[in-house]
Amino acid sequence: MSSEGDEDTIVCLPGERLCRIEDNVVLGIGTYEQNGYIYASKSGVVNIEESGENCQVVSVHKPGFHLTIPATGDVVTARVLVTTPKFAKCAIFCVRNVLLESSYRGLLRKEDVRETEKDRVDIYKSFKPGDVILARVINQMEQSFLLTTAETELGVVVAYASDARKTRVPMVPVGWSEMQCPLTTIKEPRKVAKVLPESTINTINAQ
Amino acid sequence: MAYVALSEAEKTFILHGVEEDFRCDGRSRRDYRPMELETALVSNASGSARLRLANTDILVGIKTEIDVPDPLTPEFGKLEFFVDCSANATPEFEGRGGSDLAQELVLALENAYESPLAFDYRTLCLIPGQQCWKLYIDILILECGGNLHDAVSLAAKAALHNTKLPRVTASLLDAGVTDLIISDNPYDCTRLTIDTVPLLVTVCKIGDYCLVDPSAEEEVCSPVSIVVSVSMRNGEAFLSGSHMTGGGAMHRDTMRNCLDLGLSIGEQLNTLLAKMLKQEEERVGPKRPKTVGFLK
Amino acid sequence: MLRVTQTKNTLLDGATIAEDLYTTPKDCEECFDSLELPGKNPTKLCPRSTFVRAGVLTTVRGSAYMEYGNTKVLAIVAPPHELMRASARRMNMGVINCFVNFAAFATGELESVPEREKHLGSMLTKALEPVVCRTEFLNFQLDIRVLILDDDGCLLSTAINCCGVALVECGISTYDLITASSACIYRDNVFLNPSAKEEELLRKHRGGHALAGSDNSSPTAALQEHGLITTASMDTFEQVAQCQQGGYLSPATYVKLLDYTLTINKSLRQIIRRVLTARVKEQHELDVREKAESALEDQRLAEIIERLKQQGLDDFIQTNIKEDPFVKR
Amino acid sequence: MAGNFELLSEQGLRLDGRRPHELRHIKCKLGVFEQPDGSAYMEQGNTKVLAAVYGPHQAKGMKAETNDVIINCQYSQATFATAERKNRPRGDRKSLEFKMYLEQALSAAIKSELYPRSQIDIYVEVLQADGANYAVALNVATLALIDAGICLNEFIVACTASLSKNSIPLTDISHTEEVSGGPMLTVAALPTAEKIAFLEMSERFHIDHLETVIETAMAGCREIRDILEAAVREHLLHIGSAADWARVG
Repeated sequence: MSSEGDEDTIVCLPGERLCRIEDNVVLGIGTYEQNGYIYASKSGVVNIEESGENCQVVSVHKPGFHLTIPATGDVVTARVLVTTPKFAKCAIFCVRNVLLESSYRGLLRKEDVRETEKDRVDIYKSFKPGDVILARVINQMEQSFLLTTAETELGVVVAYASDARKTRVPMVPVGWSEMQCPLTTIKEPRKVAKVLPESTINTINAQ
Repeated sequence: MAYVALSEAEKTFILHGVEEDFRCDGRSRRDYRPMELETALVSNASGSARLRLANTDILVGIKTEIDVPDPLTPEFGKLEFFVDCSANATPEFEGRGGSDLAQELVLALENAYESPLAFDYRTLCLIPGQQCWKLYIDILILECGGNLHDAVSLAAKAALHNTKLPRVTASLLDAGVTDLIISDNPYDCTRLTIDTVPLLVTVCKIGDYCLVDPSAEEEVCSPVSIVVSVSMRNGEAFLSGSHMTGGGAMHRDTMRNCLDLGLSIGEQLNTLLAKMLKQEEERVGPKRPKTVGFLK
Repeated sequence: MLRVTQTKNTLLDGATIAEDLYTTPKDCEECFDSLELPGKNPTKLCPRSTFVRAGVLTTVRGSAYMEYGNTKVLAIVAPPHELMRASARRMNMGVINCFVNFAAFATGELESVPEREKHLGSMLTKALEPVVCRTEFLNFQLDIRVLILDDDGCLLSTAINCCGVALVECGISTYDLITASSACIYRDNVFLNPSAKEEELLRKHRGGHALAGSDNSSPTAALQEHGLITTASMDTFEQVAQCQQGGYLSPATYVKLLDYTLTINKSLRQIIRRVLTARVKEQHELDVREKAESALEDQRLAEIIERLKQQGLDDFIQTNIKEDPFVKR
Repeated sequence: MAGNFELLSEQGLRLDGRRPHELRHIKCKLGVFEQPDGSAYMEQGNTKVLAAVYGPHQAKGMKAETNDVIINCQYSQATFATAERKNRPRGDRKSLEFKMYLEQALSAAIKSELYPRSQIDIYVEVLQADGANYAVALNVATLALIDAGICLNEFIVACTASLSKNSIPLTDISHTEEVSGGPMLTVAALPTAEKIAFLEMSERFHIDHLETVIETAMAGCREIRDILEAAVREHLLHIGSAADWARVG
């Protein structure tokens, strides 16, 4: 298998000249431009992808470990750490579908919790420490990422009932602003994300 | 360092000025900004100097102490540099804010003064292997308007020139105990020779050109600069230390050009400083010096 | 009259520390005599025997280990994280922090260790700044840690080389590969890749010797140049990333030493290239194999689902249940 | 030099030849530097102090929570300022104490209601210390604040005073007098309003003498105020001469 792979893989190292920049050749990840040429900025395998009308994206794919930093616009998974009247502090542990090695700090301000009626948002009625949320990165501040959940698909996905029992039971969403504990049937307010249940995704895939 | 925020247009303007050899303040690439020098203005210090290079203001005070020489170099005295970035220069330096910059300057100076050919440490020797002078060169940065390395080294050299070490006579008592008698007559003192003391010259690369004495704005525009320590010996320029700063890289040939520029500027600067020190000496005269300080 | 009475210095009294080798100028002299003198113009411009390996640690992502002769260095690059101090922020640039530590057994003299660690750290930061694409991690800091296991000279250059490999291994974008080497001149002898003994001679003695030849009585006598130069370069664009020099050199000697180190850097680059290419190939193969395995797994699952669809759920369960041998029929 | 050193000679002159009520020679200048919003330099005898003022600007960090003006001072002393070399320019107990006292005294003078939620930084750098360091630092800080155009209720000036063996009060204590013993009193005052903003005392006085010593210090304050005022006037005329103010003066 590897012998067959060897023939069409071009290994490159940082600083290696890959090709000339032309109208239909675009820089992908792991590359940079200098004096009209494309150079690699990472070690890895050169990847040329066709995209759209005879446009080629030259990128370098690094095998093994990927370095992922949340970028503006990425959907991230984060755990709420602290809630205050003005903001909630979170730890981002997953970017898109990549699990991070170490978490990054995220900050979710009160104004960015939902799209409408921003002035009536109460952080305490939207998140509790320990919740797992889906959020989008809107900006990078000096010491943390600014997050937003102002979309239907964003918000709390996993939350545990806040009573002091030892067995932590994940709550079930009932509506866009409430979650219910299946054991005690107590409802708690949350900014719930509208997530398609996993079973439906599976059946969709299977069909 | 105090950060100067520049827009792209401003940067381009500076860049074009450098290309035309006509910088924002009207200088050519090889010109220095006007300098003011005053020595002997801190009465508590053995030697002092204040240098103002346009907006960069440096005050240096030298204090002396008697110490034991290093066993490896029994004939050498000691120098110790200390840089303090006063919060007067910028609020960022408050508390320990300036310590990184101070550390960088101390390292550059220590590196430049390391060689005994650059600074003759033997002049600080009292009794070889037993007693030597230790000079504390305390540098205070009061305002920074760019080109700190050059200004600091100029001020340090001027302060060393101004330093008066009291004459010391030793008498050997029995059982190897030495008694040092330090003269308390302020006019009975020795001076240091500073001919070979190095000066730091920062050569800044902006665009494809090299220039000296960058202002704070020009420093922001420069991707890389090389700090050359130039020591004059028998009329020839020698390098007593150099390093690159700024986070950029340069081609070997560019580097050589920068080096050559730095050396020739260092030579001129040395003559200029010698001239200024002589003028200063004449101004002060044999009478009691009258300090102007910051009252000018 | 102010009198300063100094009792006899016990340290200089003779016997107390005389056992310690290398403490007086005479020892330096002897040490110098014991050295193999390479002469004024070195003939072989090549690095020492080098061993580099990327990815030596399993728990940390970007690690590299390098042996340069007897100098052994371990470098670790952690993924960038948020700035610790807001004040450290630079416009449009990430911040690099280098921390150098000596292993407790790395060096004989412990006194100067903290100072040397600090100095090496700041020099290393300066050398690595040009190579890293710092615009890619704005408002972040990149922590690079170096552990020195064995010190036999060329510490800074070996650390730069090792960090260069670790950066690539961690997947941090860099403009080029960075290589570094050092050379020194002492009493008219050019030492390439100086050993710890040679470096120490230079540093401690501080060219005390140089003065002997240049007494004021004979100003025409040749000057004893001395000095150490460490150069880091990036060869794709023939850029010098850092060139740090100490001592006392004439410009001509400086350029001569610079060119020596640049030549050595070129050959070091070949070694590092080989190692990194092998590393990429190795990891690529692993990736390919992993992909093939997961494809196989997917295929198996697809087959099961296919069967499930054809047979219906009950049937499927029936066919998959093994008969319980302990149940009586 | 122990405490039983006489501060006044038989002729009624002090160690440096001054009369008991005489101040040391004061020289000062406003606007020494370009970068700060306000700066000043002052020599009082051999005590030389520089001050720079930045602000008012937006308060930084957690301090921004309050509604009042934040006055942030830093007192540092050059390592070569004293006869004995100091290792640290700031951060020791003495300079932290002075920093606090400066903040206390200056907040009495600054019209704080004009600068809500703002911060004013005052950095004082002692280049040469020869007694009455705090007093000179405060005086020069006042000048720097004026140069920065920050509204003050009035000049805040400080002066030191001491008492000689035969109960004659002395104004403006020099370093030699400080170390030769005797009580020392530092008063920071708003002279026109005759208010004392800060008072510090070392060693003991007889309570009967306290009033006369304070009065001496206050007299010193008034005298210094006049000198500072003249300096400010002169500076303003100098600055304003470009705008043809000089004729108005």
